[in-house]
Amino acid sequence: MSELNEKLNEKEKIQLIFGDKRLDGRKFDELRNIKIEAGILKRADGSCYLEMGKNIVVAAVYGPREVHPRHLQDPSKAVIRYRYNMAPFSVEERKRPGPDRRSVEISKVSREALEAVIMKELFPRSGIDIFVEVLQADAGSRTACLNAASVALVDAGVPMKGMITSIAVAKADGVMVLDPMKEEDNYGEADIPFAFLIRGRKIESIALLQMDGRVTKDELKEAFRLAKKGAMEIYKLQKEAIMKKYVSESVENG
Amino acid sequence: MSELNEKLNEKEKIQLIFGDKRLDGRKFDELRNIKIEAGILKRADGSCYLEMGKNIVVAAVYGPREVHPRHLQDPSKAVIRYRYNMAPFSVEERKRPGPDRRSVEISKVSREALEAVIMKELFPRSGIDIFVEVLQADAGSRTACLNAASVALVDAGVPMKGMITSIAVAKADGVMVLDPMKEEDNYGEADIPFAFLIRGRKIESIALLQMDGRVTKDELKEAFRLAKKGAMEIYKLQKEAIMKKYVSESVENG
Amino acid sequence: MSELNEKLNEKEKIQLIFGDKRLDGRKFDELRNIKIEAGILKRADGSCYLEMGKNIVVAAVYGPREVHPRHLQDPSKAVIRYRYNMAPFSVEERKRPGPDRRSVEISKVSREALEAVIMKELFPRSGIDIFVEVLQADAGSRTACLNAASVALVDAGVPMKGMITSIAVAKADGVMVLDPMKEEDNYGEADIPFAFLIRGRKIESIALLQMDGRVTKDELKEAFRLAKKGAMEIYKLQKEAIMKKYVSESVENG
Amino acid sequence: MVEDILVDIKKDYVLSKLKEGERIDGRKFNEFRKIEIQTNIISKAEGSALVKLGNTQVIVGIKMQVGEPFPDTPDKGIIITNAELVPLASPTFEAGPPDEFSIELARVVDRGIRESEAVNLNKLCIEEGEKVWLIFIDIHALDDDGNLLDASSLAAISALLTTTVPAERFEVGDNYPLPVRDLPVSVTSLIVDDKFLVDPSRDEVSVGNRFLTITTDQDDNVVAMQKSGSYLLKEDRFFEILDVSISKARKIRERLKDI
Amino acid sequence: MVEDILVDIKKDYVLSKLKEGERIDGRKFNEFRKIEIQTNIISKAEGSALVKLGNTQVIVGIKMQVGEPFPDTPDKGIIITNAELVPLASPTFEAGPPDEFSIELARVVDRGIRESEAVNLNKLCIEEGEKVWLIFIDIHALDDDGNLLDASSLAAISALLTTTVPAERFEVGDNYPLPVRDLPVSVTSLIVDDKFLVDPSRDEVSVGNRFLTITTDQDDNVVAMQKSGSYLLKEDRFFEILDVSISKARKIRERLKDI
Amino acid sequence: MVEDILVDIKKDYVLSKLKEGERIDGRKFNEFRKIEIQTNIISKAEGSALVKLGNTQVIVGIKMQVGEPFPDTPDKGIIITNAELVPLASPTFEAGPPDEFSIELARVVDRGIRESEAVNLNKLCIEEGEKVWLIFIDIHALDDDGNLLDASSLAAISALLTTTVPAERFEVGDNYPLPVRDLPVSVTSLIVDDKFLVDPSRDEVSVGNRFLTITTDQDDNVVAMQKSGSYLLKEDRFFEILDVSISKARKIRERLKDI
Repeated sequence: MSELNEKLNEKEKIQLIFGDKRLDGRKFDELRNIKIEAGILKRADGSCYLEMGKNIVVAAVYGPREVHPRHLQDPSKAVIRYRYNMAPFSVEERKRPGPDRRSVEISKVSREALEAVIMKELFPRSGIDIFVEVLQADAGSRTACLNAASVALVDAGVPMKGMITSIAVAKADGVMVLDPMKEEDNYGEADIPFAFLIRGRKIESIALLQMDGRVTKDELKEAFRLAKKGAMEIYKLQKEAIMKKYVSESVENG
Repeated sequence: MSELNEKLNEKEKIQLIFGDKRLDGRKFDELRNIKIEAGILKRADGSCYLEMGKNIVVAAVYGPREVHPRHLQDPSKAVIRYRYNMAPFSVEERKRPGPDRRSVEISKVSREALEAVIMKELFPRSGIDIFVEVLQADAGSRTACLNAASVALVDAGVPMKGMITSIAVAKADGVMVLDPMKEEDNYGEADIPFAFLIRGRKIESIALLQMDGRVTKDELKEAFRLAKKGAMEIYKLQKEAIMKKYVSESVENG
Repeated sequence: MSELNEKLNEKEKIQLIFGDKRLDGRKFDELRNIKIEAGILKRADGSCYLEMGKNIVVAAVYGPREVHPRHLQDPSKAVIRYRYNMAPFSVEERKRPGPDRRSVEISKVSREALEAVIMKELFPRSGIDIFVEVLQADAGSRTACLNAASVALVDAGVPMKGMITSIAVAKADGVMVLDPMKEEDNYGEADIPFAFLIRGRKIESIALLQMDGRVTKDELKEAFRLAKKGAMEIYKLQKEAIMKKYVSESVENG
Repeated sequence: MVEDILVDIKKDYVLSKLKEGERIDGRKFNEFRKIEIQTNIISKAEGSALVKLGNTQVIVGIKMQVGEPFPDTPDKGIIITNAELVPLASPTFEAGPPDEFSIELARVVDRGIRESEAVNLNKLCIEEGEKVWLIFIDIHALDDDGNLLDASSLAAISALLTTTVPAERFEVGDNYPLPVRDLPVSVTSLIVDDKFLVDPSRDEVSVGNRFLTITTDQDDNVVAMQKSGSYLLKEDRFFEILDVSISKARKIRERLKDI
Repeated sequence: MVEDILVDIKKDYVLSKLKEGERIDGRKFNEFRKIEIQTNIISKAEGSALVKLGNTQVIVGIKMQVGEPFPDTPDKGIIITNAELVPLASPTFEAGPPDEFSIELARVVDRGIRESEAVNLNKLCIEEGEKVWLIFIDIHALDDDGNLLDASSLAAISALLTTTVPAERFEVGDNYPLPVRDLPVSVTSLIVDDKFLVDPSRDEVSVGNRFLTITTDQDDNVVAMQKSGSYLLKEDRFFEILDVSISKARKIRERLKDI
Repeated sequence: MVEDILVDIKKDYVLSKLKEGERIDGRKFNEFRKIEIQTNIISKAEGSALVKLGNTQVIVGIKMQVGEPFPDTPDKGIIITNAELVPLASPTFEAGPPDEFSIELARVVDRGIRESEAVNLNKLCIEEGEKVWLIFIDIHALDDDGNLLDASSLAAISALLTTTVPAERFEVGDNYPLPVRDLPVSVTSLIVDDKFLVDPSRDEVSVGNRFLTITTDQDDNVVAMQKSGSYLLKEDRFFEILDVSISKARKIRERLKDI
């Protein structure tokens, strides 16, 4: 049932764009409000709380740690796990607990994005587990989760090639818009989630890319432009959150 | 569905107490008929058949025996398992086979009660498995099962600190009554299952205690008084059943 | 639901026998059209495509190969697995993916039939896996699968005591008929699937035998007569398919 | 390891006795263990029976519900048979969803009852196309000392014989006895080399799982058969077993007539 | 291995402090950690609360749906309580279907709310026998630093207190506040030898799982109890814990009145 | 172990050939293996197709049922896509519930069909708000020699093209051909260092799972994309792949027009 619901194609029209503004007053290239806090959980080795618009997510990182059972270990590198999980109360209609097909796919592509940047060869036979709970979802929860996971990884001290920053672009009433909220996701013509590897303040490459909807090549170019702009802004906030945690710890310890 | 059904709060009123008698004619501190027979199964190392009112249960003990897979072994003591299972035909509405949430909880607290008295340190790396099948249920099946399990453990020769004897007390029409049957359980105001460790004909301590309903502290005191009285009576029947099995075996072998 | 459906006893009458002919024009002892092709899959060690009437099945054999996890290995012989699986689109009403009770039972008796003839002592600690997919089912799919599996085993070079050849006999309008199609299976009075070990062009013994319906001893004798006749015809086709594969390979390699 | 050795010793013992033409417990090759049948054990069930075959014990409970008929049999009741081989009954059984053994057991028992048309399903229609009776036959193993299958078949038909249709509880008329019109009886043989033994005990089965079950109705028709276990069976052996199964079933059926 | 040693060291430390009459974090035996309650965190839920007990964090969200009543309570709403001990909250939790710990947790929380009749289920009937409100209480653990149970109970009742019945979304009238008429509070104690400590932290629990939870309503009635863990409890100890539980619950209940 | 070594040898061979600008089977970098499409294989299905990409074989069967629409699209049919990677098709597949690979496969195929609006769901309403057609697209892998995804996409749209709506069987009017109005085609590339190869064979994939799938419709719009595998992709590489994917899809689409 939830599987069926998820496949629902809500293409009934509502107006999404008004002049150069969007339904919620944002400009086409404007992000929703973002709030990031690192190190909010005691048990986890690293953690992060993140709000992006109405999305509320919490990420935790455990590891590098031992992997059980042993036959799951990899003698040449750490095994990365990523679990995207929605709380039953995170969406309008209560969601049954446990993974559905959508969350299995999101967990897979998110894990792959992080696997590409975690220096996993440094931790043979170990496991690095990344758990992200979606407490409230409102379009873009997979990107919010990746951003939180990335901060939690840094908080846990896991060495990475750079920061993973994720953001989606949608096509709404024929216009490409940054960081779509629920209405733009439901009634828009396309949704394109991105994640980038950012290193030395520069977007270096694409770590995650999916798309569904209908766009032209030129629209894809515009999507890349918007996504990269948004990613750089988020990247700054991610760094600030880490810095803030670091400073407060230094003060405490100092 | 069964989960939902089980949560049902059947609080419609029916009269439970008539003067100093109960719906089935019992006095407040009177047990239902109890019948106990030890050693009724061939394959199990110890076993017990027990009727308590309309409850019919069969307990079997296997062990101490090897534990598979190995990683479940405990190098310092035996691992105790307890499985409370209801036959599909044991209740009015056919129950789907397999554990539901209620039976998982009952299995947990029952196992914990027995773990506290089995001398499990004598059997490192081993397992002691206690399986109890409820063939007919009529309020108090968890207590009937524990009483049967306790006899089956003795029958299997598993060393224990003493005997576990279990009995419930209910509040019905404002009165505390011993060993409630179905109507008192459904329409009463509280249900309090107890299990005691009895050693040297003395109740020594509490091995299981749960409660739901609404009672005052004084009512709890009365509940303890009734429960201990009832437990001593059941204890005698448990001992008799074991003795009878032992005598009949001696005769057979002698 | 599928479980319930499967149990359905469609005994409403339709006429199945017209003089000495059957609903589809066949004689009582006549097989449906059979087409067999060996070696049709690249990945599998042995494979077979088989049509029998409207049944379409594909069999694959993997092994002898390593068995994981290790504790499933048998130090004295190969472990045989057999999986009979119906594609969701193989029947009138879409079948939910995954095993139901019927396919578990068919897998068991089919595996046992092959276990009795595979020389499994030659491959200690190994596994031989036989997977059969029913792409279209129309009565007799278990026999079609066994015939295909048998060819796939030869194609994989697995040593056997002989060939397994399988065929069913039904009772329809009081007459015993060979290789029943769907109508005879649904509306007939009995269904008797057989599998034989054939060695040196001779039927040597029974490897699979099941039956449901209602037959007399004399009818069973007639069923054996028909089944053996049918089996010998199928056996020839199985051999031809293997020969054809062998010849075409020799030509390719030669 | 110890267990493996024990099994080997038992096996050798069984085989050496068989060579002398004897079974380890002194029974004849075509002799069942002592059969005990107790009915109406479970008052909350619509019907129930506990069957003992020697030390093997099985209880069957029948529960009935009102449900929808199948589209193509709108005027017939529905039988659903289920077996639980709970770990209480044997150290080799494990908790969890039914495995291939319990599924096969339930299905073979089911076939005997279904194909003999033991229950008159036509009399279990409440409202054509809308409401019929569902009959749940739940097989619950208690002690597996061999041949659970015949014990289960016997317990199932015994329980059905004592079943009352709970029409009053479901407010669809007066209670009435379940209409049972045939008495299918299964006979399971263990095949050992050129011999076969009916009603094998667990110790006898140590020689290997090589079973043939033949279920017959009260007119000696065969209504269900199942060869179970990886072995090869000769045709003439089959017909010998068939004859014995029919005659044993007749005797056991007498016991059912007393219920 | 390293972890086992750490647990042993912690255990020794906890016990040695207890001998001196002290808890490792300086609390009194009957003292809770700092309690923080934030409500209305999740705007998409009908009600929600995040509770912190020291470092332990639990969030509870309430979702409501229209559904069918139980046949024997045709005019009452239905509560369904569920707990997810997600692996984010502790290195010892694993993804997958609820295990015995999360089931016990959910059921004990549920009992407190149900038996105190905190929610007036009579006011949650939409159409007798046809439509009533289903209340899903979903407990989501975030950080397990000990005593998830009391944190969950507190978050559940806090979330219920802020819940709005979403009648408009389901087109069955105007929204209204969920009718809550009692404030059940659970108090969990850890039993250590002849002492007991309320609201045990995770480090304290290293001495062993020996819990007693007592839930009381606003009239000091006991509405739920659960002894959890394999240990033996003396009767007089029980009554000491009962007294402390009642008085602690009274204090905590004050906090709920501010919501 | 032996397998690991084999994979390494293959990998080295593939890489050394690529350095010389060649693929191991002699194909050009933008060349598909031989494509064979057979339709109407399964007469019991509403539509079906077997697609071979070289040695890779996938069969797709379409089944339809009458069901309820989603509340917010009361006048539209519903597509449900499911993939079974049965162990017959590869030694690396295991029996059991769908894993992340089969889920991803089914979802990416589904997206191409859904987002191109290939099936006119508006024409699959039987009774608004009550009854619509459910279309089950079941992907059944037979032989995995690499690039199951493109084979599955192709088999899915081919099967849809030959599907007849079974209105007569469900007694809701006359049968009619499923209204298909677009031909989405997916093109999967394997990324190797600074190169990429379309339609990778299994031996080629030994260099690592680094895929990009781009699905386009008949107007060259992109309707679905999936980067799959843990690797980093450069933006300019992406646009190169996009151009190749569009032009390859156009060619493959010609094949579909013959069905």
